[in-house]
Amino acid sequence: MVTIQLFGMTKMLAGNQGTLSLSLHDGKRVKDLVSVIDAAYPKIGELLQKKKVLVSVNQEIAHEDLEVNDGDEIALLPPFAGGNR
Amino acid sequence: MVTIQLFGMTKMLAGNQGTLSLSLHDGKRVKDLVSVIDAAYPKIGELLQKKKVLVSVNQEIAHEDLEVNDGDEIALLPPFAGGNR
Amino acid sequence: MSLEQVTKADQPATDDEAMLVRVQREDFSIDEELKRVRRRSKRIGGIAMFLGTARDRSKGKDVDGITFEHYEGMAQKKLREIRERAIKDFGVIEVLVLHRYGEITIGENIVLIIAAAEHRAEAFRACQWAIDELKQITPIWKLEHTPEGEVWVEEHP
Amino acid sequence: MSLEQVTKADQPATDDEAMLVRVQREDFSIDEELKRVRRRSKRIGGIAMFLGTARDRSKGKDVDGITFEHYEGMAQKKLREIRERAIKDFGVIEVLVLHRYGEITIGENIVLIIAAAEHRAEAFRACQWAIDELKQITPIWKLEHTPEGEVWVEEHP
Repeated sequence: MVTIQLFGMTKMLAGNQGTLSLSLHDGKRVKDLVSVIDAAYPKIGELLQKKKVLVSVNQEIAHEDLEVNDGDEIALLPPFAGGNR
Repeated sequence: MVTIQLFGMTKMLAGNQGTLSLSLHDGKRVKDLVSVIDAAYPKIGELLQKKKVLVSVNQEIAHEDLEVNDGDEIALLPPFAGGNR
Repeated sequence: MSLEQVTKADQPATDDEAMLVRVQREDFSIDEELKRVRRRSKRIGGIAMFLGTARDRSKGKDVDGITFEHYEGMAQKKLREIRERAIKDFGVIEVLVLHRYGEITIGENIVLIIAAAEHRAEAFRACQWAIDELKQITPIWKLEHTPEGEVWVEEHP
Repeated sequence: MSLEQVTKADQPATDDEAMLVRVQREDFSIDEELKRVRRRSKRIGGIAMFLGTARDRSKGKDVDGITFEHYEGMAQKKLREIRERAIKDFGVIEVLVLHRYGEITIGENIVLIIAAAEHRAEAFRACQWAIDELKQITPIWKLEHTPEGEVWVEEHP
């Protein structure tokens, strides 16, 4: 069971939940996590596939091959928008 | 008779006078003014010749051929140093 | 909370450094933030600053207000990285990076960068790099409130 | 004093504009100066600022203090030209230019430029151009007080 923090539009697309709790059965890599999310929340899955939403593990952007371990801090990051241009 | 405002190092070179009063006999152009200053204050004259000190007439940098008229506001401007670099 | 953070909180001497990178709900005073930076060195001669404020228009639409959401922990980590890299890479004396979250009224402060150096050229370079980098790497999101509804803004599509 | 200036002094409505370009002995608050700029428009989203302060060293020598002398009238005229050209040439919304004269203690404020725009790129460009131009064209002179005596500084030999 992993817990995933959601922000901005991904929170909205998950029905305004701040976190998702998911079970990883078929593999423990970031790409396996993305598959599970895609099945449950296809709109978020599409943004993840397009790399518009990124996965962070322990507060760093994670490669899809990175292995996820118990206790890791995982989040979905929509496009950033700090301040004004 | 023209009055010339002095600033910074030119004021120091004129014995800490804030203004110079000079009579222009041989011509009324900025270059004639420079000749008169050169005769009275050769150190300032040297800086004027080298264009390290500039002459302003009515608050604009003046060409040496500009004619000086009664009532003109004249000043000697050493190198500027606004603020810090 | 890491041991390092606990230690810092216990030592008033390093309090200033922790205050140089913040994500906070409250508004801030530029004079107060400048004081924090300036008391770090008497060698400072040129200070470049960027202040981002809430505009009443964005891409041709009216905006009534903005809400910023941030990823607590990662946002601070990225801002600390920006401060450290700006100091190291641009040869400036001190850098402050401050971003607000929560609801922001039109005209209010959003983000402040202060880059203090001996001379102005490096202060400007560090300041401009820091705000560009902040927008690239900091997990902060912007919800614009418009007459047509609320929109999560994608500045980097 | 010209008729234009008399008229301006009589009209409180334009007081703000006159306050946007000043040469003054007194210190200033950046927050207060920012307020003057910001109340000119709600479209402001990016504000670039430059603050020049008195360093304790200059070209390898210790400095105990600085005295600035200015040419009253011409200095203000040149600063007004800088403000107007910055607004016109860089497409920014508002610019403030402020310079102190008289004795300045180490660490104190000397010069402030604020350039406010919709977006940050033009604010930075206008701010950097304005401070560069100020140093080129404004009749202000700097006397540095050092342990070895007083020196009129030539930044532009």
